[in-house]
Amino acid sequence: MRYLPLTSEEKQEMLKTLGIESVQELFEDIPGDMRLKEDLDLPKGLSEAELVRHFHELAEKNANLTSNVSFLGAGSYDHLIPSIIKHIVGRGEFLTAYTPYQAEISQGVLQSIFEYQTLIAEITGMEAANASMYDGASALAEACLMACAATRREVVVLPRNLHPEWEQVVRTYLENQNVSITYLAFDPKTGIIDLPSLENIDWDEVACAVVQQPNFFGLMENIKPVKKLVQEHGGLLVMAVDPISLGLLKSPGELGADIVVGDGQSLGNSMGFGGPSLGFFATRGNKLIRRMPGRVVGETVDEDGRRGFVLTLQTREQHIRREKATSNICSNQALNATISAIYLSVLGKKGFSDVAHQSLQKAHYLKQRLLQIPGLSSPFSAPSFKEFVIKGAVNWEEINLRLLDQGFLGGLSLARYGLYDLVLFSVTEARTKEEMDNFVNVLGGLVG
Amino acid sequence: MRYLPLTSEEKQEMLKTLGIESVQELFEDIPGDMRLKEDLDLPKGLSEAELVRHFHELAEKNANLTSNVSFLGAGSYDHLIPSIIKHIVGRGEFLTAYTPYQAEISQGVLQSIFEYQTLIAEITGMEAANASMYDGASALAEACLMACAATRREVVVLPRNLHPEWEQVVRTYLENQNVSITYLAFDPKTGIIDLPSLENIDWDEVACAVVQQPNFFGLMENIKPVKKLVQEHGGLLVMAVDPISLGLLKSPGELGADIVVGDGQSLGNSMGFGGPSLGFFATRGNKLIRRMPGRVVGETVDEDGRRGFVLTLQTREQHIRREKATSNICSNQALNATISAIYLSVLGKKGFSDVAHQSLQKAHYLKQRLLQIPGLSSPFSAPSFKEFVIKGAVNWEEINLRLLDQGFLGGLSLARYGLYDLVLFSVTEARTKEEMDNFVNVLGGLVG
Amino acid sequence: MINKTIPLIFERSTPGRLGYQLPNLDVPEIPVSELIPEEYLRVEEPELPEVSELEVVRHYTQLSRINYAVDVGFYPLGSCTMKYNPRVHEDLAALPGFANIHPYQPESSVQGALELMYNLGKHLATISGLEATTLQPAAGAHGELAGLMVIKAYHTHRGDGQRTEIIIPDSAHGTNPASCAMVGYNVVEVPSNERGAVDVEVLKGLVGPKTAGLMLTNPNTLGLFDENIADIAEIVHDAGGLLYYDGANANAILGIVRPGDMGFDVVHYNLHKTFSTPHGGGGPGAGPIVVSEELAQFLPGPVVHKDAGCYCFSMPEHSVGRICSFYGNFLVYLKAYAYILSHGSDGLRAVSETAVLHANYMMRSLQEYYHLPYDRICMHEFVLSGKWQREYGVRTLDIAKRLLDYGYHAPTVYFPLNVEEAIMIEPTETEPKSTMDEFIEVMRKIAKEAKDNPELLTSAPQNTPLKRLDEATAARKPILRWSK
Amino acid sequence: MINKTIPLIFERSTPGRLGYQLPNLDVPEIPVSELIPEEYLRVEEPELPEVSELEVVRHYTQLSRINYAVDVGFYPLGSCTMKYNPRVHEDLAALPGFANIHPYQPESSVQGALELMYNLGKHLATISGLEATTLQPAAGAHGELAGLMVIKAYHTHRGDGQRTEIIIPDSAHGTNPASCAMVGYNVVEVPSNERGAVDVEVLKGLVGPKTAGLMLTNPNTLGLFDENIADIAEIVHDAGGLLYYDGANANAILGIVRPGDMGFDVVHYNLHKTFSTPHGGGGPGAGPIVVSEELAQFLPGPVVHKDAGCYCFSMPEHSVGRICSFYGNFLVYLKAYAYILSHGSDGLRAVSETAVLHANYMMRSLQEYYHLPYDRICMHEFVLSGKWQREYGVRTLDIAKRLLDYGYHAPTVYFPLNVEEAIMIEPTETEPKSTMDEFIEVMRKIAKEAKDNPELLTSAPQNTPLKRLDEATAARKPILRWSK
Ligand SMILES: Cc1ncc(COP(=O)(O)O)c(C=O)c1O
Ligand SMILES: Cc1ncc(COP(=O)(O)O)c(C=O)c1O
Repeated sequence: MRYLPLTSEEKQEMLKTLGIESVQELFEDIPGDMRLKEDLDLPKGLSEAELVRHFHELAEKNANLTSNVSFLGAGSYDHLIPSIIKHIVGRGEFLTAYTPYQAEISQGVLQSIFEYQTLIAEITGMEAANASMYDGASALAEACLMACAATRREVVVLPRNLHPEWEQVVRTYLENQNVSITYLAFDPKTGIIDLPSLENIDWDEVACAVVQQPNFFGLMENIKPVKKLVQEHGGLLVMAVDPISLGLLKSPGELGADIVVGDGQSLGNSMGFGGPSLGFFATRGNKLIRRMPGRVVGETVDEDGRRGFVLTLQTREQHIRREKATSNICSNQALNATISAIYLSVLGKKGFSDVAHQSLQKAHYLKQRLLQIPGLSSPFSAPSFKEFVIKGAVNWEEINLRLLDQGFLGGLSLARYGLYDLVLFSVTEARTKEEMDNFVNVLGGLVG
Repeated sequence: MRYLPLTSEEKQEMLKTLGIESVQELFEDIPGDMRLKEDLDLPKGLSEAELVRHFHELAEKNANLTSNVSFLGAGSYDHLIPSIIKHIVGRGEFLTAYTPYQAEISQGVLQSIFEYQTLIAEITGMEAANASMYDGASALAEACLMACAATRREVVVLPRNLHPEWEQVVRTYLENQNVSITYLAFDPKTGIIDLPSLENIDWDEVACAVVQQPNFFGLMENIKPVKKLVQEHGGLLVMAVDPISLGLLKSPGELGADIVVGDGQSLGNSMGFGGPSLGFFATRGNKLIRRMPGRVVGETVDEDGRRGFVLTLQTREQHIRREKATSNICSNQALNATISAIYLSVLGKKGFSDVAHQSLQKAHYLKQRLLQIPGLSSPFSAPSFKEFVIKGAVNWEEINLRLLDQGFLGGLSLARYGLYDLVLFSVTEARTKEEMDNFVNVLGGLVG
Repeated sequence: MINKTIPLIFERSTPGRLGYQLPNLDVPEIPVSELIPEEYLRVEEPELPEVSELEVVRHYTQLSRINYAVDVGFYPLGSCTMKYNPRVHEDLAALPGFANIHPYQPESSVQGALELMYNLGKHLATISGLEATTLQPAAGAHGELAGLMVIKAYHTHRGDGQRTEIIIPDSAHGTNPASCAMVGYNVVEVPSNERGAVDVEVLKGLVGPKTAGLMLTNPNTLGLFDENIADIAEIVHDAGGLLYYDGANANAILGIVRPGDMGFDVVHYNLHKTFSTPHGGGGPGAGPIVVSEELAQFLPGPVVHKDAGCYCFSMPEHSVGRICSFYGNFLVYLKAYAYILSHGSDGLRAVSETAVLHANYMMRSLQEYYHLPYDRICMHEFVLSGKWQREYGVRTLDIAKRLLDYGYHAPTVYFPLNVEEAIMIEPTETEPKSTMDEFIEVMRKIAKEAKDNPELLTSAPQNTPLKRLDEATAARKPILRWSK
Repeated sequence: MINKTIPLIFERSTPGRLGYQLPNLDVPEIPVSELIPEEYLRVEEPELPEVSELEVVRHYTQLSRINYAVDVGFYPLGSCTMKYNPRVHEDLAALPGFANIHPYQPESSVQGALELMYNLGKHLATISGLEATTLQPAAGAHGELAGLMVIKAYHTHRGDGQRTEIIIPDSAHGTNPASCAMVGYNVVEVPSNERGAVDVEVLKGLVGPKTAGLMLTNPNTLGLFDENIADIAEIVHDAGGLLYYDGANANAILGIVRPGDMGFDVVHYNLHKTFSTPHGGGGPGAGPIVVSEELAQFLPGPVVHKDAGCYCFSMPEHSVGRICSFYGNFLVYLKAYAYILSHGSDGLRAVSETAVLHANYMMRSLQEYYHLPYDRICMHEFVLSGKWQREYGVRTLDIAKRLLDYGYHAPTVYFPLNVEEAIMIEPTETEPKSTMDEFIEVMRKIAKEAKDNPELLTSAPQNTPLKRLDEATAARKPILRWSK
């Protein structure tokens, strides 16, 4: 086996050192009747060439976004990814390193993560960010739990126009800790949070209110009223944001959020059928910072006074605090965080704002073009960013299958969430006018 | 421009330092009437995304060997390439290093090349190898020139069953130095060098005789008679070999060759439409070694007595010797040499011999199967290795176009060399029985 | 180099410098203010660095060159299974058919991905001796969370609502109790006996109507196989609890014994340990869980099933819900699938046999030099104690730091908590004997240095990019970001 | 790390260890002796290392970490144009449609590759102001060889067989005379005048009926533009000779002046310099040549032409022949094509303008510290002399080695030959000003060190993986390979 270096001579030598005859003797602690009598029922081992062939066959059964033009979004986006990223994170020193517990030989990873934390803090306008969470949805769940712990309250307010799957994740986490959820309706005309519904809530019990910006429908929420109510009553404002939108939109920091989370996939990570991505998590104020879940890197000096970085505030973590830790998270998504750090660095101020700007422009171009197709309309009136919902009385799932035959991945049918006539389109800077024009033509033919 | 970091402020600062107003002043030495008055007639610069798209479009106009099953060889082979190779040589330290003139900070490249030289010496059975040449054909040309210089003679003997393009390259090089070429016929029955034709040569004038092993037709030459004649008369035996065959066949060293060259593409380099590959070059004896063209790495020690490596024997080279250098070669194919070193290292003794063995077995399997197709026959009787010639009175170029429609790249039609009914097939360990069986079926249908 | 400190990327910034270029906008541009009301727009620009592509490449290349990794050297980090990460897996994960597919494509357009998930789930079930897999969890701790939720849902579903306790050995990894807290369970600690295993007698006294389950690694964090596992399982099951297997140590038992056969009901695997997906400097990992037939209905979803030759997603009937968006770390567990296929059943068994042989070889080669608290056969790892060295004023941390000077990563130290000055070593099966022998020699040398020249250890490391870092100040006055 | 020497891969070998595995043979196996007579078969097994995949990866990773490169730091290596190598080019070259195509496929099945070659040839012709390109040459020296063959063929074709001399300035790169020798030409050296340019008066006396041509770089190897180029061209042409342009220094003139307009008949470009294909530790490069319409018929081939919308290969009518197998370094010049497309005409001009600005800025910033033999505007590079430092017992080599201590690659030294203690610096356009400023500061510091503490230089480098290496012994008693 190419990954097992042990030769039979070496094996004999080791057995001799141990004074035993066979490796089986090393397993004597395992009760004999438990031990497997026969081989595991698995396929025979493959050579590298056979393995590659098998994976090629599987990969070819998937319609990919290199060959197809996609308008899918809803949490996973095909923004352009600068080529250098994979070359850098493909270096063995990033790819095959462990968590940087031995700081003296792990400055590469530590500094990258410190830079990542700074970048996230900058784009969100917050004071500090952690070293990453699993994904945006679980980061949001952890934010809610943190808000409960910080406020010693047990009610979380979620809007109905939060990404349905994020809502489900939050629910799973909260239910298990007996935190209850109060829902905010959205206004069916505007698509954003229904302001009157804010009145029905007993804010004194609320640990936090969550707002997604832009919301699941791609629409811009009006943050102020929620912020005011929740914070006035001692609760926290948690914002879940599309990081790309922060190249254009007011930062959560400017808006007064207490905790900001989001999914970092669009910051240079490939879609990869949904993972791995990363959740980012930022907050402010010493009190909240010390309650943050997850790993954090801090700056310090070595014995010679040279700047260096270490994992810090570890007393929040499970290694030391065990069941009293702020979270159970241990391995996070460090390599994806590194990817996002590289992404933000290479894009820089201008690139970051360009991506937001072009996504906005192109999304609006497509929206206008689609609305010219008879039978299609815009159900929501609030301003949108790079995603938008279209209404049309057709079976969008069927339409999508027919689009696929022509090399298009259409928008996400919201039928799966009970919103039958609606479809959610996403447009990034990666789409060209030509692709959109062709798409409109083809879709027009199918819908008409 | 993303590759040009200069900002306009910095430009101004620099201009100020120089005491000039505009960059144009720096070009005043160039006569004004020569200077371009308008922009070069080139397309507008592309962003990374546009560039990638353009290249994808071009790439898709090529039928590649990932999607098609190929039986082409004749100097470029699709042997399996272990995945690790590209990951290693993709590291910036190998990819973006210059020639290792500053040895103290270039030990990585120097040691890799030293190992490469050793590996080539080992497989060829020679004493020393250089750090690589452009390709096998030019290495052979240089070997002939070196033989002329070493023997002070001006006749080179080439066999007619040498790869026709290698023969052309050698001819180009030799003609320019007024070295004359004498050709050895091959026996039309066996396909190998015609022994009686050896008698017609005035060996006392011959600087070297070249033998390709296996020859262009994939056949095993009988080296002894040539070796005896050329060396007895003070000439040198030059062998051009397929390195993969050396996992099975007697090494040129064992056979008594003076200089060995070959193309190293099959040692882990992708085909890449023919390049870059590398030429390897090995020889023996102090006298010949000091006449070798090209760079060489040697072992030495540093001031603390630690082992290290340096470019050595540089007095042979053009930096120092200028027109008296053994060759004009300067940049070589260092990264390809590194690739080949990794290939030979990871394959090791067993892998190297397995590749040769499986190629042999599979080639003979296909040959037997093809010979069962009515109308096809074997024109040559000498034993073959991984390539073989088939005879069949059809238009092989047309057949190949039809094979391509079914996903096959058929053998090389030798019509281009005036051998009309012949086609040269190559089979490596990468081919599967299933692929070959399918190919035989399809070809049988086309030929029948 | 004379100056080894690498500036922060922000410190390399120059106003106006560009690192990336978008294509020109090819649609008619509309003034932003017509699309988005002014009050929504950002005023304060974020302080992103302005650097050229070269500067970015060089920055990260330089950073990487002061970082250790498996590709650089030996990593005897107990509990972490830092084995070789086959490079070909990176190629496979980068195929557009995997890397560039969207989670919401029509199922018919991602049958290859679903087939892979289905097969991997089956293989993990085979390896664990259990029934049903979910690939959702993103890491081991996430798997624990998922598994404990499943256990909770099981009890709740049976109307057995008063079970609020999970029993955990004192040697357990910190994530075990932390995960319990995350699902609202109370932790009851069971001590280890003199053989380093669960004290069965004490356990008997701890179980009862409040027992929701027991979490165990076996081999445990001492690298020892708990021989009483059958009794333990019986005790817990008889009390109405379930058994959770923390698979972080599964590298010892592949193809040798299955958690299901030991009596476990739920298992998580750390694919980034046992199944060799690279650690990436701290993640991403993947921590799928496999459960018994009875528990399958509670799994977090979606999971993949096969239906008339087609693969499709579904939510288990009484699923605890989603625990992350989409389908977990697909491009990570894809590599574990490749790993399983490359090895096959023979290969996986050889992995564990070799890992265990290596660990015992190393343990025996070191036990004269370092205190061995549990002198018995170990599994894939073993725990030494630095307590002999303490008499020279040397702590385990110093031994660890001295190893850095010799070009090795340090072992896991001060874990498990029930061994003083713990040094936990896991050689893994992918290290050649020569590397292990060199490491053994250095460890012996360090033991001698501790005696003869303890300064060498207490002042270590000296040959690393930086010397010992001041962690106390970092935590007291946290600087968690660069500021202009 | 305490021990920095990395063993040879052979020294890591253990009998029986495997690093790669083929699929099992799936055809019926025939005894080898039935296929190949015994006497052809190898007896002595080559001493290939027997190592695992991990050992190979770690070996080369470790080696790479003791190697300098553009990705690691600044490379002010005059004449070598060590600019940034865009990483995306590696992706493009790795596309199966390029990396995995066979040179003998039917032309109809490689139209994309041929189109690329055709376009690149056209673009290079545009840039050079000449007519026809061949992409065959594998490097600059190979281009010289090809170009000189073309010149020779031209004269021969005209029946002008007595032209046996090529005139070359004393400042020329060593490959120029060496290439002349390779095509049987005699070299006649023309000296440089006090401005570092060709001494026109001397040249007039050198040309004659034996003159086949003149080889020149312009800007020359001193980084100076030869203002008399029009006169030079006229003199050579009038004498019946042709002008060869060594394009190694073309980074100064892209989009500013074209060799064809200067009067050159043949040009080679070092794509691995000017057009940014990576150097790979010494190659592969690519050295295409471009020639005037009249010379096109003599080009080495095959070349690509376009015929009714299709691209196909052909041999120029009176081609000198092939100079390498297949079509040259396809995957290398492909990157140059990408480079040209990324930059466009504006971008290329900006490349040269910036390169020249950078060089002048650096030259002026250093001229008070190091002797500047030719005090005039330079182009993309400039040559200093270490002669001021000699009075402190310091040689240029010591300055170079001291730079290594500071984490920089050294400039080109002792070239060109007509400047004593030459230090040739080329900053390139891709370096940020901050890097140049840091380098300038270090160069100044070293000048001071040379005076105050020459030992620091003569004993340098001290902070590199190895100290100065004994080159003399290496050459006297060459050890060119490991032996068992
Ligand atoms: C025994 C044990 N359990 C659980 C974990 C947690 O796994 P993860 O870091 O993947 O969340 C670890 C990781 O170190 C471990 O060693
Ligand atoms: C001026 C000059 N001419 C020619 C060459 C030779 O080019 P190559 O190394 O590509 O053969 C060089 C390379 O250093 C050079 O600087």
